[in-house]
Amino acid sequence: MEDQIVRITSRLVTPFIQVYGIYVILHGHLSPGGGFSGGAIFGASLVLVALSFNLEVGAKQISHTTASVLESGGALGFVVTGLVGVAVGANFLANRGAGFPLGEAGELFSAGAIFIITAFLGVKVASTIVTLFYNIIEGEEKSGDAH
Amino acid sequence: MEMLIKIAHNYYYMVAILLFVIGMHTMLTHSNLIKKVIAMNIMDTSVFLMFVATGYTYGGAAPIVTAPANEVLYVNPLPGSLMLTGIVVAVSITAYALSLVVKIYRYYGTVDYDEICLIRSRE
Amino acid sequence: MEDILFIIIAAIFAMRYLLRLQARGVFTILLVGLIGFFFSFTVAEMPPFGDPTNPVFNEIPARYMEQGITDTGAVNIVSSVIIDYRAFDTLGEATVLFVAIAAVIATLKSH
Amino acid sequence: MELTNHFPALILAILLGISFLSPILYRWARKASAPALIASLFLALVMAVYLLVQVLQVGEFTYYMGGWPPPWGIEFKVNLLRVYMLLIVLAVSLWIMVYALKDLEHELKTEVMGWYYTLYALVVGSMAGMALTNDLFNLFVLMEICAISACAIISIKEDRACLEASFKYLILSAMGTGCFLLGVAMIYMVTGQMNYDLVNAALPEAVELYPNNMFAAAALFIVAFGTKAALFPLHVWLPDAHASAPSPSSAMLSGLVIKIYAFALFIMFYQLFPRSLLESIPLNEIVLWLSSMGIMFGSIFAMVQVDLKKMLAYSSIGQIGYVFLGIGLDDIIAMTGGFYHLLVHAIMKSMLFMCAGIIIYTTGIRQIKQLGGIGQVLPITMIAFTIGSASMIGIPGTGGLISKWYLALGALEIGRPIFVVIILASSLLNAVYYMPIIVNAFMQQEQFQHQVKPVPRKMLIPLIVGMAAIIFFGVFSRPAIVLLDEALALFF
Repeated sequence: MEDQIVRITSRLVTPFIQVYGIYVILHGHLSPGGGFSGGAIFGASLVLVALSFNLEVGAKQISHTTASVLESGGALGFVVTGLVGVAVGANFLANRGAGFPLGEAGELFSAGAIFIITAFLGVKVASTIVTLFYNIIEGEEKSGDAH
Repeated sequence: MEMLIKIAHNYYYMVAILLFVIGMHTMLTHSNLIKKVIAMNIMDTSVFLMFVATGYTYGGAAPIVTAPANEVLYVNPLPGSLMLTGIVVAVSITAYALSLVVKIYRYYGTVDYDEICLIRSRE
Repeated sequence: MEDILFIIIAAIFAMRYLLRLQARGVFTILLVGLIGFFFSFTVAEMPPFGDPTNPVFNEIPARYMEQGITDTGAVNIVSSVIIDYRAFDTLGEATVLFVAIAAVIATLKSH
Repeated sequence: MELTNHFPALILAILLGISFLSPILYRWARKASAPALIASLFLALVMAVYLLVQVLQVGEFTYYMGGWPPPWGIEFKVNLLRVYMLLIVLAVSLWIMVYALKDLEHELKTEVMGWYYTLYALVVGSMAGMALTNDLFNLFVLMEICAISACAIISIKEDRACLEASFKYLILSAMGTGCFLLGVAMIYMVTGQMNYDLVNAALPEAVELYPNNMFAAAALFIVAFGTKAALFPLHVWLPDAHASAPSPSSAMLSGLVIKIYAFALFIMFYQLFPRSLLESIPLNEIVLWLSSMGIMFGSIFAMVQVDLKKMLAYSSIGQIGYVFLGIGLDDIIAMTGGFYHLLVHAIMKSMLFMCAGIIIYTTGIRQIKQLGGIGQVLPITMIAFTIGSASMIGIPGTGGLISKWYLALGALEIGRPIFVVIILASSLLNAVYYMPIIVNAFMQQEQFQHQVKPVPRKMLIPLIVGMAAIIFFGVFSRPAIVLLDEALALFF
């Protein structure tokens, strides 16, 4: 299905959705939202491209290798941020105890580990949404051939 | 009658229970696999509703601190945070279940459990 | 008196519905209805909805709201709960997402 | 603080870390991924052994995730019983993984192997977490990780029976976790706590005020853990799932995954719920009778099976019944027996599934009828099968006898000899379906007709270790029994 209106609209809207997603991720400790919601918004923008154009165009946005590295990297980043606490003598996943600078409450760069972990989660969730979408679609296409 | 008034007061919990029961009924009676996945989601959602409802207070504000806690009444942030986790878990299970359904459809050409049993028994 | 009337009316409606069903359907309806019936007693007894004196409003939300900012530095207390106070749950949550991907890819690639 | 204080968290961090790493490793350093998994399982096992030593020295201790004490944060608790469970999980999973290296080569496609390692590490990691965690909601999260990854290690095999089996398993276990979460909501609503100990402290008052909530929560917990651990009427998913899975996954699922839920139910009954609640509603009576029925029916169903792995799967339903019997009998001796059975069954059932895996690997046979005379061509495998079956039946010198002995003693002590009869009868039934296989395998005169591939040595070494372990736990049962006595005394 090819529809000019859908294509142009989605091309117009996509950057705004992505900026909004990044905004939600970065402001996770200040306003409603956070890594999960922001990542889902960002991932949805990439899914939108694939839906309004076709799968090949969508798949060019993010390769399988990149997606898989981002997923593992996001999750590993979380664990490593937790291990910083162990390294400096506080508990696993500690924030203030591990000496992360908390900053001024209400500022963008504040809340120490929360900010870092939210960013990691955002990356991970966005790539998860995209990967899940493409894998299930591809799986379905493969089954279409078999039938 | 007293009991009904109490139930009416706790209508959030009652709706959660109703949803749970509806989900369970759908799960047990429908043989369509996708409907089973939907039923599972309904059940999960009902539990989330119940959990989030426990944290609400009448007139409570969202838990984003703008004023000292003794001046403003906030809702309980804990159930909401926990259910955030729960929702993500439900999404993951749904994704996996749907991928299984995709593959089951590939092998049998149907997503109806009764028909699948029929096909298997014929072989 | 009203109780009995209510139950009779409910029973009549239930019967009308049940008569249109197969035996297996009747059984599930009965089972599920029974579960719902017992749960409704539970609901009647639960702490009243929206009351700030409920048991859930104990020292946990109090500390989150009062000391959340000094403890974690985040204004959004939900964020500070999920990523600081109960960060391990969120690590589990991230892991669940990872499992979902691993499971989906493993299933789709192997078949 | 020293590094050793962080071991409870580090075990989890290592297992989760290796699971996140293994897809990347498999993509760019294929040779290193399996050794890395084995090394991290071994490292986790070493840490668990250290935890045992520490617990024996200082008694139970806790670990606060993120440094926040219980009402606000998540607490990990380390006591003897939990360490016992943790050791079983880590040791048995390491042992199965060594076997799996060779077996998986013919059961899985090469491109999904890396994902298998990921999922395997996650099953182990979530079970280790469930053994240690002291927080209701954390338990829920770990249960979900375990549920999805346990389904995925079934459906990863290229076989349509696996898909259906894992779909059924997934839906039922999602229903189970849904019930669990509803139960948690009901408990949280009336106590306002998530930590086991704090819930336990708040419950007696809550039971007075809101008795129905507590009954509902208890019933939901039985349904939830019963579904997950295949307690009798809720076992319907188990035979398909365990029989169709790749053999290492079957060993894992039958050996460990259903046990950890039985353990979780035990923790719910004896650590979370106050004793007064158990006395006012006969929760353990329900578990007791369901498990007895499971013991009998599991064995009866196993007798009529023609497929070897399916027979072993039905036998698991019977055997998990013993563990639940120990939990339900509410007597320290019976519970010792139940938990000892948990250990012994983890070893023997994993080993039997390994034997079945070797038989399938070398000959491709799954039917019990065709196994006549196989003892001449696969001697070590069939000797291992014999020892495993002997332990299932409860022949002296094997671990299975000890656990049944303690269960029977416990049943006699609280004056319920009926359960001794059930244990004896089920042992007889076990003999009825295990003996013919062994007799056929060794005594048959005619030559074994099918083609036989040579057995790789990598598959035989784990079998020999397993045989040694079963004999060891049958002969030197004293240390483990003493440990369990001490561990369970904390709960009475």
